[in-house]
Amino acid sequence: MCLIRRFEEEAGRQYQRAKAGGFLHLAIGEEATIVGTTSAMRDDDYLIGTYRTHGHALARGTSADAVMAELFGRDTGTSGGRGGSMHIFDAGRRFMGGYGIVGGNLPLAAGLALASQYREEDVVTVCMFGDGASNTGNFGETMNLAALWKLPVVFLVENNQYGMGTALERHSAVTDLSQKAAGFGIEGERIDGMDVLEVRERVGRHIEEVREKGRPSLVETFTYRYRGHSAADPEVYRDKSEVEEWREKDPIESFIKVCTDDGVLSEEDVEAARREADRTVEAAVEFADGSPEPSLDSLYEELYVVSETMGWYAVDERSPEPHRGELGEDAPEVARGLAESGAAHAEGEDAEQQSRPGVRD
Amino acid sequence: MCLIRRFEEEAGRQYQRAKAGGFLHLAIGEEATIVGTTSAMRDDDYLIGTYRTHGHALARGTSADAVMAELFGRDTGTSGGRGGSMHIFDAGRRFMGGYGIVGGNLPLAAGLALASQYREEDVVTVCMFGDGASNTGNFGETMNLAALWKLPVVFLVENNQYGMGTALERHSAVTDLSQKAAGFGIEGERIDGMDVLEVRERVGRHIEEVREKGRPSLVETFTYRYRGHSAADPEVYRDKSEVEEWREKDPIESFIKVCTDDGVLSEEDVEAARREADRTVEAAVEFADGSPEPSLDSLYEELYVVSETMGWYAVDERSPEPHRGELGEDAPEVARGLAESGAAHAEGEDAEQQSRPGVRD
Amino acid sequence: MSSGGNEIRMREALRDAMAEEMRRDENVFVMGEDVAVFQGAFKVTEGLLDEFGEKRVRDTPISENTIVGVGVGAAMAGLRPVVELMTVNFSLLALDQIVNHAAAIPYMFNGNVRVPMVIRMPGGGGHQLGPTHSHSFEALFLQIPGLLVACPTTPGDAKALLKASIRDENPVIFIEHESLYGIKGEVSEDPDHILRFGEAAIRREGADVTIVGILKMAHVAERAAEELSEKHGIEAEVIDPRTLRPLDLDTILESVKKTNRAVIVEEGWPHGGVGANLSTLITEQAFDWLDAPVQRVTGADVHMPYSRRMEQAAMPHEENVIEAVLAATQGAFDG
Amino acid sequence: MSSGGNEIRMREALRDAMAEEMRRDENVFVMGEDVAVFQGAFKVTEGLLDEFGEKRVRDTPISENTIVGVGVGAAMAGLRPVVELMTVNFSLLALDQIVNHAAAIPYMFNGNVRVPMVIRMPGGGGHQLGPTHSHSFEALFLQIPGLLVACPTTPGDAKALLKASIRDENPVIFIEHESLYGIKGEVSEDPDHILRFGEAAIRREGADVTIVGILKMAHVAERAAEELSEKHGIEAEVIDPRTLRPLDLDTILESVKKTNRAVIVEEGWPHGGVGANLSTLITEQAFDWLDAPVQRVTGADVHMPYSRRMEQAAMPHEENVIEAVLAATQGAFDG
Ligand SMILES: Cc1ncc(C[n+]2csc(CCOP(=O)(O)OP(=O)(O)O)c2C)c(N)n1
Ligand SMILES: Cc1ncc(C[n+]2csc(CCOP(=O)(O)OP(=O)(O)O)c2C)c(N)n1
Ligand SMILES: [Mg+2]
Ligand SMILES: [Mg+2]
Repeated sequence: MCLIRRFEEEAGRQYQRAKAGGFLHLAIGEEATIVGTTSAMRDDDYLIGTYRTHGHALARGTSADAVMAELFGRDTGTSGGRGGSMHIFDAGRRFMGGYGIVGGNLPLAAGLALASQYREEDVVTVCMFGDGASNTGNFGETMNLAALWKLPVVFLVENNQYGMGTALERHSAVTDLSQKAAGFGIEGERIDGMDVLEVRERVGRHIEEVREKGRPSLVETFTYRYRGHSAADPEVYRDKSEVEEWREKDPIESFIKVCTDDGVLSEEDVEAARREADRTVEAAVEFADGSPEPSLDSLYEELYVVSETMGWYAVDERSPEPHRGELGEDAPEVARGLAESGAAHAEGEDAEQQSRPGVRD
Repeated sequence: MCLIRRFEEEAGRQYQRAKAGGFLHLAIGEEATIVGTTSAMRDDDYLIGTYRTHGHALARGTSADAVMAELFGRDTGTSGGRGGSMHIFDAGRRFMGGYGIVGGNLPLAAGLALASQYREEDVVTVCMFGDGASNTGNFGETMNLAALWKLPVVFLVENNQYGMGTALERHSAVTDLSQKAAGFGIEGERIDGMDVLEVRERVGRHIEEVREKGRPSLVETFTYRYRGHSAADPEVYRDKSEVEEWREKDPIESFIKVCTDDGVLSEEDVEAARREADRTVEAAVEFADGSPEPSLDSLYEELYVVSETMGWYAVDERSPEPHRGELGEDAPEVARGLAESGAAHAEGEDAEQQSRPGVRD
Repeated sequence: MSSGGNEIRMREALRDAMAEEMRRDENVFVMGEDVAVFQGAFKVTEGLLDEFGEKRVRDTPISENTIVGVGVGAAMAGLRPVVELMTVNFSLLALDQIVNHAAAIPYMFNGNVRVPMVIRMPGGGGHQLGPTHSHSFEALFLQIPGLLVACPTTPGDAKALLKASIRDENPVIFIEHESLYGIKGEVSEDPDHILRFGEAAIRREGADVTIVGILKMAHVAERAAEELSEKHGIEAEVIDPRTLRPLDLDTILESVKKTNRAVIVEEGWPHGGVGANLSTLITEQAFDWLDAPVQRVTGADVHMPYSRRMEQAAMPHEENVIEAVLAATQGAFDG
Repeated sequence: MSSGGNEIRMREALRDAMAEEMRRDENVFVMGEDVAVFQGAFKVTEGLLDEFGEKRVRDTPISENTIVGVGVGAAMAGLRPVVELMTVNFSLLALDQIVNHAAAIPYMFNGNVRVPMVIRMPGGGGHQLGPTHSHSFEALFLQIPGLLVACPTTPGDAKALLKASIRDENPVIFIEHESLYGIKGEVSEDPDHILRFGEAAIRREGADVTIVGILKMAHVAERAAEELSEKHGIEAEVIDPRTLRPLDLDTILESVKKTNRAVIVEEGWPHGGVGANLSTLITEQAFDWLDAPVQRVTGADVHMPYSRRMEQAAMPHEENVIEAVLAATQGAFDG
């Protein structure tokens, strides 16, 4: 949790310094939900999330270096600098990705779970999504299909009480989201998302039940995000005092308190952990900053797999010889040409920079 | 109900005789749900349905002539022969249409209800859809939005226990569909869809409650379709005996029995009603058969409204002078040319005729 | 169509392709609305449930976006789903999963995961199914990077191309035409016979004009070519691209450089259609060879009317192709 | 952009258009995700909630298909909804309601009901939003009969065109560009000043080549034209179509018949794009006037990469336009 918090704070700073671009969605305040959950998962369980998943990847064991490098858009990032903050990915850790389309990850989770069921593996998929996502068409469709097919998924709503600037009671007809399980004949439970031990225990119980009984369940963790929806959110939709109130329940501070009160951890242990987190994050920034940009040749790489069944693909080039339908093997050259001319614009202060503050965050 | 039954039986025959084309979805067996509901509605309430709505239109008062003419693809049809069986429409009777996309009518219903709420009219919208439709993304999205905004809609699931060839328990995680209301904090009720009086009374109660309290409700009528999903369904997915069992509960025969037992109707009254229905349907066939085909000039008509804000639109013509971008006013001539060449194919026995039996019904 | 020995119908060819690949690779499975018990809305999956059981032949609820997404997720985990959307008309409901997930994921995650899945769907007009049920969306799918797009026109190609699609590592949009399910043709018995993506077929040779037709319009083009030969002495070369992404432009260009004239025939809407794309590509790359602008024959720019007569009016026919060819050849040949 | 007196930003112009029409007609209302309390993801609806209240400025759940469908239903009942989809990227989720409902209904019910609604949505790349958030879908929407498609590029046009869209009886897809919200320009104060659909603007006159650019690319085209004039002595005529459906082809053709050369610039994908459509239309109707094939400049055929450098590599720039013009004019002018 310390690491995630420090990582995200630093990511926010790097965003201000324009080292990271695009949208940056921080989960600061929601760490207990993340870590409580992942600590209850097996290594071979699948996790899949949204566009707010730096912490999820870290908690699964993805290196801070690779996540930070992704934010910096570097070749060494989890997605080679192609996905950015919203699209972190680490198949090796069975972190099956962050996704920019709200609700888009739900069917994917059901698909991952179907694969486990199909192969008769006792793997559970944990699918995390927001309160706002529970209103999407995908939610109803996927819950029904998963319940009908008895797929081993824990659907976990990270209810931070806002979908962007729209408060829970302004976007969902029921505000106790665990009640949404009823229409699918499955179990639903709301739990305190600020208490990492509680999350670990209760979500863990769901995971094991799902593993045994082979049918999905719905868990709602009641939590809060301290920062804006993304880095540029002026937060007109909520009172400062509300944020302050929730800050009192800080998941990290309260966990530390429990641990030190119980004598499980000493003040020194805590300090050491914090320092360790600092060092890791510092190193990650250094790593990211020192990492190469994606190769100028790579624009068309990985778009397709070329094989026996599909031997080539057309690469569309700009004028002066537009759309020659180059074969895949010529792609790097084409890409380099484009990239070189585009690179100038990447450095330049052009129109999009101006409009950045107004852009949705 | 007699009229609807007779109408649909005749429509089936006309389909066999290739007077009606495309898909023909009959609601035979489901008449009590239809008539019970419409008889509890006010004239200014909105009704909106699916691709199985001959009966719904008739029950709202649309003439059998216009519905039959639509099936015949004639200019005098409710939709000028453009919509066919799946797309009946009669704004004058506030029958706001049949729709070919499963679940597609749900958001429209919420929109109609929003208009009533917006204008502070105490009009209720009744939205009918199938059990299969309750699994679509639109269902969850629309239920939530309607509940959240307190829209005056009665969502009425015509649960005939099959979505095409897929049985209820094979497509929905809960089979008591009224339970699907729970996730939206609204009321849900299952009622006997074969008993017209029960439907009239219970649905009527929902309509009036929705009218008063201004919030949606979900009603499930448990019913059965005696015919195949559409005219060409071999019905491999259910036993004949199941159909026979449900035929015992025929909504029309049982209603007649109640009425004659109670002495409300005499045998003669019933016979008169049947004859009246026969006559109406016969006349409708005659009317449809005698009605003109859509004008050959009309292909591009009603695609757009031309006005101060949009003065013309391009009409794309086939070769030899392709895509001239004709202005709207030239459309009839272009259309006639196309229509004349197409007309030959309309009569001819071409490839699509061959494949008709295999086509989904 | 050929009239050789082992003739089967298009729907059987497709079914056989799935069955053979399912026997070959146990990761292959089929899912979609009414594909199992009902045996497929167009009976393309007939018999599969019996042979492979409920695990591998799966009826789904009516949830297009989720059906596709479940396929994507399963493919990411190593299975090879063959998803049937009952018709192309309903694919609009699944377009987010198709574009932002199936097509985007391999590239967006830098090749760290693949989405080897097939999305089959029949489309097209001609059966009086009216405005919501008669779409041709080829032009929409060919726009999307990351997808392969197949549109076979004969049983033999359909089988070979579907087998290739199932074995391929990329997400494939496999478009069938409702009017072609009943046609017969020869198919290969070789279980490893496949048709690679990006290989057009020359259906008829000719030196006077190149006609490119897709799906049902490939057949219309062939028939028009026969008539052009008989009645107008014009010998048309007829090309069936068979896949639209990748597109075998070379074969088309070679033909156009010989004939100096081209006509594209499709059933879809004219604006931004397959024809517009192809006309542009041909013009860009063979401008100096063209004796006349490329002609397009398309469906009318309306939502398909139900009335049989108006529907036929809205669809392209042999006459339209012939007219277009005559316009493109304008007096260059005896008529 | 002009530097006249009453200059406001694009986002304000759009807001003013909505506010004025809401004052004029109480049936007009605005709905969408975060349009009310949050004041719009791009602050386009800023202040509307304060002035018009919750009834007419409505935050919705994240339910794209239903949001559009509710608009369609309300429009059928006589209201005039202005629906905001937060970005064009999410419109794929609403495409069924857009195509099979909003666009189809008036025609399919034979004009017995109308769907007077506007669907506003911003799109485009350039802000490092990555693969799922950088789409340009103009080419997709222009295919659909029954829709009007607007793509304004200046505050003045945006205001006048949005007002026309709100008053129009047809369903309108109104595409904005995220990079243009901050640009300033003059707007009319006349509350009844509107811009009709189907009227292109000539942004710059020139006799040597015609450049057509849409949305942000209209501006890129203008800048490229200035450089072409300064450095190459080539005078380009720059045309901004402003609406893609209907499309003012006449103005474009007139220009091409003068310049004999054309270049189309768009941000979207190359296959089946706006440029392919336009290139075909121009070639079909001005074949004999063309001295060279129409050139296209498009975005790269990939899902937009996040890395700033790769994103810029994937997007079209002035240099690409200039190169294309030079290729189209090939030595015809001194360079
Ligand atoms: C389908 C879709 N619609 C809209 C958006 C824009 N958007 C991004 S995040 C967000 C709010 C989501 O809220 P929630 O699900 O509660 O997740 P949280 O951001 O609170 O973690 C919205 C509307 C999107 N990305 N995808
Ligand atoms: C979105 C969509 N998917 C699939 C179909 C094909 N289809 C037509 S009717 C139907 C079954 C619908 O079942 P249900 O909602 O129970 O209605 P019923 O036919 O029983 O009245 C299906 C799958 C469709 N029309 N629309
Ligand atoms: Mg939230
Ligand atoms: Mg049903």
